[in-house]
Amino acid sequence: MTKVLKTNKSVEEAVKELLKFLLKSGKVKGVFTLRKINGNGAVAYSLITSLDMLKDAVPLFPLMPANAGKLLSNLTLRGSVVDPVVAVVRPCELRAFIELVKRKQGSLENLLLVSSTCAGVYPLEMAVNGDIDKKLSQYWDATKRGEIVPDTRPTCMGCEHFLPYTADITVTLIGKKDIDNQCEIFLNTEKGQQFVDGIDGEFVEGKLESEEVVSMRNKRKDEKKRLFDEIGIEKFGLKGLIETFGKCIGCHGCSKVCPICYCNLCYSDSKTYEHKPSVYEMQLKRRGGLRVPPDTISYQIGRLTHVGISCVGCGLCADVCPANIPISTIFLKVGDSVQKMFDYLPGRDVEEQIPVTTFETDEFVEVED
Amino acid sequence: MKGAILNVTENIAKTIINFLEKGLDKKCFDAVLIPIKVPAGDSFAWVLVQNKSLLKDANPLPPVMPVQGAKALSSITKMGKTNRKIAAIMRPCEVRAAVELSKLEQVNLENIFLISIDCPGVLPLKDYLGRPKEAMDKFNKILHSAQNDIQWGNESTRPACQVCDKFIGTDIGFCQSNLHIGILGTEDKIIFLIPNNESGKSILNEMDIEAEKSVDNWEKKAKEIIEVRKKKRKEVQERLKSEVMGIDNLLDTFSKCINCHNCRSACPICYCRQCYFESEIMKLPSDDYLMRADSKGALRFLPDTLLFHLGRMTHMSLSCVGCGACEDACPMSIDVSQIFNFVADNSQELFNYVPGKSVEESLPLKTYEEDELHKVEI
Amino acid sequence: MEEKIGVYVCECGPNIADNVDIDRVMKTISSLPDVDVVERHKLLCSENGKKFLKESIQKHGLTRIVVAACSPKQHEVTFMKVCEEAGINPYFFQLTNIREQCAWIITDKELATERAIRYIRAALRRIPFHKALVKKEIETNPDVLVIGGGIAGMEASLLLASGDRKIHLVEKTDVLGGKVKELDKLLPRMESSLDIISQRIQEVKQSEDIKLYTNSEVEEVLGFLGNFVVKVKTGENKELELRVGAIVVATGFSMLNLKQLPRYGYGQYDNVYTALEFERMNIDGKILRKDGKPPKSIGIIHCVGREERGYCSGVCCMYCLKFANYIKSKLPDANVTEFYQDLSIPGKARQKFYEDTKAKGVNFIRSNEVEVMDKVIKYKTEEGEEKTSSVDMVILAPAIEPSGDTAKLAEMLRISQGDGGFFQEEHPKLAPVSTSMEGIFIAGCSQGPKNIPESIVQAQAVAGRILSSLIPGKKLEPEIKTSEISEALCIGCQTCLEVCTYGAIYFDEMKRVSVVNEVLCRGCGNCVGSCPSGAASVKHSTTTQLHQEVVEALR
Amino acid sequence: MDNRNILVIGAGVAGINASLSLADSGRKVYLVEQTSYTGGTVIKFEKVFSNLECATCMVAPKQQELLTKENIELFTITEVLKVEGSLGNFVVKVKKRARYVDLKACIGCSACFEPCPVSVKNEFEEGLSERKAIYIPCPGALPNVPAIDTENCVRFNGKDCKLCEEACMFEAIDFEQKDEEIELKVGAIVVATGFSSLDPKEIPKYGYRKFSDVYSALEFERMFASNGPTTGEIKLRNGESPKSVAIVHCVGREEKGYCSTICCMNSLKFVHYLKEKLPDVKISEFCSDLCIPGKSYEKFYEQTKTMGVDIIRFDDIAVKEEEKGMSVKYKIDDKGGSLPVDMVILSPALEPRKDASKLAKILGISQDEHGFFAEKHSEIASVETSREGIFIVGCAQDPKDIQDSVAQSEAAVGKILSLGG
Repeated sequence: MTKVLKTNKSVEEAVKELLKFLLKSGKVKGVFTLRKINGNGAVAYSLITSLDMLKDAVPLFPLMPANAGKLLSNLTLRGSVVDPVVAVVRPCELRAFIELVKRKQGSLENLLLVSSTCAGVYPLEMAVNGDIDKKLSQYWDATKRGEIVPDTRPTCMGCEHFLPYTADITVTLIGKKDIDNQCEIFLNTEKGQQFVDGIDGEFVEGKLESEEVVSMRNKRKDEKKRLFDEIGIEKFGLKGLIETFGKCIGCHGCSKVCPICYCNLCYSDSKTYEHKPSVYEMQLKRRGGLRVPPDTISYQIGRLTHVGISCVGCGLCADVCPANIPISTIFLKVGDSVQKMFDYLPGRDVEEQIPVTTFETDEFVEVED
Repeated sequence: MKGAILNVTENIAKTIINFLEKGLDKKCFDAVLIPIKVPAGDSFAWVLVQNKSLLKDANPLPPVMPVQGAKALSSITKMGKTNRKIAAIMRPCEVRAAVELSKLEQVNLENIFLISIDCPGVLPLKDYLGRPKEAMDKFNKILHSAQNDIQWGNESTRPACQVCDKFIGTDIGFCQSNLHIGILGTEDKIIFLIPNNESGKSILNEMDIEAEKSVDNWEKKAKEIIEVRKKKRKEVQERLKSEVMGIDNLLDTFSKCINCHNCRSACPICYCRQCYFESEIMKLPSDDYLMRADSKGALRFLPDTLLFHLGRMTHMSLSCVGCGACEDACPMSIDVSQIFNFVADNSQELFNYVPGKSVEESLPLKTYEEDELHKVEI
Repeated sequence: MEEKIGVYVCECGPNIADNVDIDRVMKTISSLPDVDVVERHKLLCSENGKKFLKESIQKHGLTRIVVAACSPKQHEVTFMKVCEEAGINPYFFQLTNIREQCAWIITDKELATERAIRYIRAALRRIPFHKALVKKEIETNPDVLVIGGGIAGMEASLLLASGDRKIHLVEKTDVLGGKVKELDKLLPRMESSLDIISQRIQEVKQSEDIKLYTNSEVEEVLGFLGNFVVKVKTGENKELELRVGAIVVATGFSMLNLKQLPRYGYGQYDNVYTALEFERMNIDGKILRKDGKPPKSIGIIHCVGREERGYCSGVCCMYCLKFANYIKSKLPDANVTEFYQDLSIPGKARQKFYEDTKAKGVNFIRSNEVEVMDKVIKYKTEEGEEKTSSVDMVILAPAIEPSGDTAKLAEMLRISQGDGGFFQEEHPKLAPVSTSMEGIFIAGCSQGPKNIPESIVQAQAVAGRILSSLIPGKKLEPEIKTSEISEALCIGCQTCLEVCTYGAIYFDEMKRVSVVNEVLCRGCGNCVGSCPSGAASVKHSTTTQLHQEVVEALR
Repeated sequence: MDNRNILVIGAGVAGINASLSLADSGRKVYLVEQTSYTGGTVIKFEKVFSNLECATCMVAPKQQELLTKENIELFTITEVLKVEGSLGNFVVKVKKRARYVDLKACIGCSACFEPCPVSVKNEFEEGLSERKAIYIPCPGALPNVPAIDTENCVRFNGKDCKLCEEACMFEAIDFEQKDEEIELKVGAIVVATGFSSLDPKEIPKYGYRKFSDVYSALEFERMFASNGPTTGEIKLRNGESPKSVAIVHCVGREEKGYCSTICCMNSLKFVHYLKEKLPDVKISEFCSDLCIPGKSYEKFYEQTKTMGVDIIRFDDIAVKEEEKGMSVKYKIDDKGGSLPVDMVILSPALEPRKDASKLAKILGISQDEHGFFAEKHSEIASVETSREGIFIVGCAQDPKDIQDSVAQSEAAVGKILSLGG
């Protein structure tokens, strides 16, 4: 059983109340959360230090403009935050951050991590004309009813890790009938409890793993299976890869937004991948023709091998792909299998060591040429 | 201006491909760089072809521009000249980008034979993916609309294309390919082969194609459309002012940016291996972020989004060829290319420099005239 | 290792203390993390101030020093010396200016104090990123290559040649003496030019420290100040390689080709001569028309081609006056008319010469439009009326222009051509004989049209620069704060090569990256400004250092 | 050469340049300067032709280097009394006047000026402004240390005033300093004493001092100088800004009998000065023959013409009284004209310094008919003199521009160093 803070406010208000309390009481120096910026409907993560600005915060807005894990890493890369900061993030973002911390790309120190039982987010393109606001009521209804929210991103629909594993504080959403006038905030850790100490509201005991959660997990599992089948295992032969990634335009946007791709300069963008004309001429001679720029597949495979083990399936890569390639589903599928191989779940626990991923050198030969 | 005339067999694309095949046969060039339909058939990719059989899926004028041709050419010749003669068939904006890159040592034009085609513009990539068939029909309609639609290319092409006034690969389009293919003013019965320079002429000679025919119909039509596009460009830019002028407008415009930097990855002119704005230097200690947040109450995260776009602008706008690749790649559909075009037009005019016009014209950055920039100083 | 940082605030007497609340500065700065020592002093640049600084540094074993005082222009060097004496690298020091940029310009004391604190914080922010820089020394070769065996080239060679400095004098033609050898008499004393020049030629030939190569040309020049490698193609068609420390370019001038200006009738009509042809005539002793008779009426035309070239050649007026004297001495009754635009006879001695010449009955006509027809000179007066004067001999004074191989040499030597196509000096006022390439000097008319004394002075000046900078056995200390280019980031666009005025960047074709020659680089930062990928940076002003400083300053 | 040390007389741009080069070569240099500051005439200019570079910015680094260079010893307010010996071992006696301010202690904060009760015309500013008895000639002068001029200081005229001493927090004022005579042993001497410009008063027809708004070139320079008396404002004596300006070339050329070389370019430069501050001002340049030799100058002339200036030729010229104001009357051949203007700028001839002949005697070198130091041979030995081991550079030898002066200074260095030793 976990300690739960119960308030008679809508979840959104409740969460903002919590943040306000933390900032006002000086328990935190800053609030890291989604916020409406520029008064034009645009939503972006922000680091908020003034109560006034907190007004525009939309902590639970169903959009992922960037993976907060990547951002938190950026924030704490050159040393942990000096004064406490509370961050409201989604479970997959949290897991990504944990993976990055394991890789020395960030620090948990002085961070109060707030998350929720995540109902998923809408695709970025829906944010272009602010269409999401129109969909909000639909979003919350489905969530209350403990159903998969329609039109959210495929990856979200098939996400079974919607319970935040290492959050200090968890806001429960899924299957909570009366989130409009009641909110249950689980205080999972000592830290979480200390921080909310002094806030008004009643404290009860509760269990995160509710029936609603369990049933939702099953629904998501089914959906995930459906997705994977849709992708189809045969696609992972060379032909499949070529078919799938054929339309890749090589912008490498997927790696730019991927939280696990934390390299400053991607190996595949480095000099190593710039070939002398003679190389092309040789290929030309051998095959009568070749695609340029080359190495499209080997880039994808390379990235797969690098991030697979830590892929949290946040879905951003697919979301930004100008060529609509279902990258995230593919990565998730491969990731899953690799992770199972080592019985490793990225971001589950900061103490959990990253398995040494080794690949046989001849494993990808047929793909390489 | 004089040129050769080829009768259209089947369709324009086929005619051009036959011409290229002939070129390969006659050893005028050893390979062709041309867009070819990808295996899944839902997009096009640049392929360097030597073996003619591969040309069956080629399309010299595809309905989309997934990768800017100059980038393809750059990946082949960045490290030096090719020993094989390559004919690259590209859209005028791609040719101009290639020429620009050659000044920046990212493309080596030696042994490259640039062929350009009248370009009606392209469809947004996203419109094509998924519904290739419909999109293809739509594009073909546009392609053949020149007779009745004086704009040539309508609202369904990319914004950048709709206002492009340099879509012709000859000096009237401020573009200098070796050989330009004219398809305007022909009722699609013929195409024109217009040599822009000696090497263009000599290739036609080698293929014993006589190039003394008049191309006046084509030129007349082309000039008409250019005028229309010029006008449209002006109008659009007038409208854009409000989006571009002043820091607040810019902040507003780029507020949706998610920092994926697809625009810079897709841009042919952004040739840096690592962008300065993705380098270590942009990663600050946490208390800096907090301090900056403090000064405004809230700090958008990641910060410096606008700084990136302005920085990119200062670095490449003088060489911007307005190809629209950036906008096509933007997942948030921000009017990147339109805004960059606006700035580029102004800064280029300042140095009266037209990127990609000719290899001889040296980059403003590399030259200095005492009286330059006075307009700005005052 | 953990840095120990010390901050020293100078009150500069009342200059800073009066307008900046030093106590508050001390308090704030002391409260900052990772500042180990904060001290103040009445006048840090004074003798006891420096002593105090040195001892304090050593006492606390500091590794990084920030001094808040006056403008770096004034005392940066002073304090860097102190750091050195205290045993830490002088580049681990940062001077921040709280006098000129603060106390002296901000009247509101509150504000000034705020600003001072800002500046110090900014300095503190950058100093951990400082790198130790150490002086480099390079061996040098004292020998000198002189290109051109004219009066300037010979003068330079003679002054430079000595036991421990060999001179390689490369002359394109088969004889020394250049243009001066083609003159009859020298101004203003009308001494025989030949006497003077042949004496020089003797000295050059006799000197065993001067190696002379006639009929020879420079083919290739590599390297830099103190260490040039030069390929010379000699008369015997041998290619030989010379190693020298400096290069003197004294390639002189050529005269405008009159075929370009048909209106002067040269080559069309008989008895139209160029200045040098007329000198020749006088050297041979007789002024005669083509028909062998002495001329009765002679027109001397100044400024031939001045308009076309866009500059005044400076010497023509005087030698045209000299010509009048030639004629008057040989043919007293001949009628001499000088057609000039503006008389350019600067200096203390020349006007007298002009007046004496005038006194000999020479006519002077000012006209900006002169045309030569057969036996007639047509000209427009200032009032614009057409006049003619009949002559049976015309002497033209063509503009002086850079000699033919100037462009080729400029490229070979990586020096630029300036106005009129002449070699560009490093600075039009303060460095007239050096070029943007250290170790390459220009003298005489290759730098711009000038008369004999000026050419000789320049040659001597070049000698002065070389003798004082390139001393046998003395090593060179190149600039320390040079630019560096990151191999990983350089994309090979070679923009930096174009904007580098010192030819200090070359391109490594194998690696496809630009590389800085630290001996030539002066750290001007042009490359940094033009590099799109942030690959180039100047030591001690690296992007990181500046970025850190600015971020803090903008708090 | 037995003695490798060098004496340089005159710390103008030529002298400074020679000293620095010689010091670079490892020679010990004694630099003797008559005034209390370095930089000579050049630092009076705001800009130099033809690149219009800021003159002080141009020389300041060299002046700074001079002060920090180890083997250069600078003697300010010092004159040469006696020169004996010959090439390789000259014995020179100089008189170093007391500055009464400690060069080391003073930081140039100028706190001492304000209390000084005396104020006299500032000769550096061509008398256009006043200075105190303790003073630096102009802001930015180097060494940035004031001197007390004993002629005007009340303390040195009987009164017991020490206001400046009290105002100084660094105990830099030292009334106990004494003039001293110093003996220097040197191997060679470089004379770089520069020129003075003809006082237009000597030629009445130009109306100099008769009309209040007739200025000499140097006066105008200071008027335009940003560190000058008007901080760069071009104003008539009545405070208004001029509407029409006449610039007159060749002032005193006839009398002197030579062309001073630099006036044409310098006068053209004034057009830029005027147009920069007063875009609508009407400018007329009165010249006889334009002397603009060299590769760059004509370009400057052409450019200047486009800025709106009438170039008017004259054989004879005079500034005459009008019922209101003045006008320039000029004749060319038998024609001529008259032009009313409210400001006239005269470009007077360059002439040898007043003390040239005195110094010539001390140095034992000859002068030419105009009084400039005479070179050994006008064509092939222009920096050498009749006395071996003594060299002349810059305008002390002949009117010339900065480039040629610098070239000569380097040439002297070349000659000296080539003697070896």
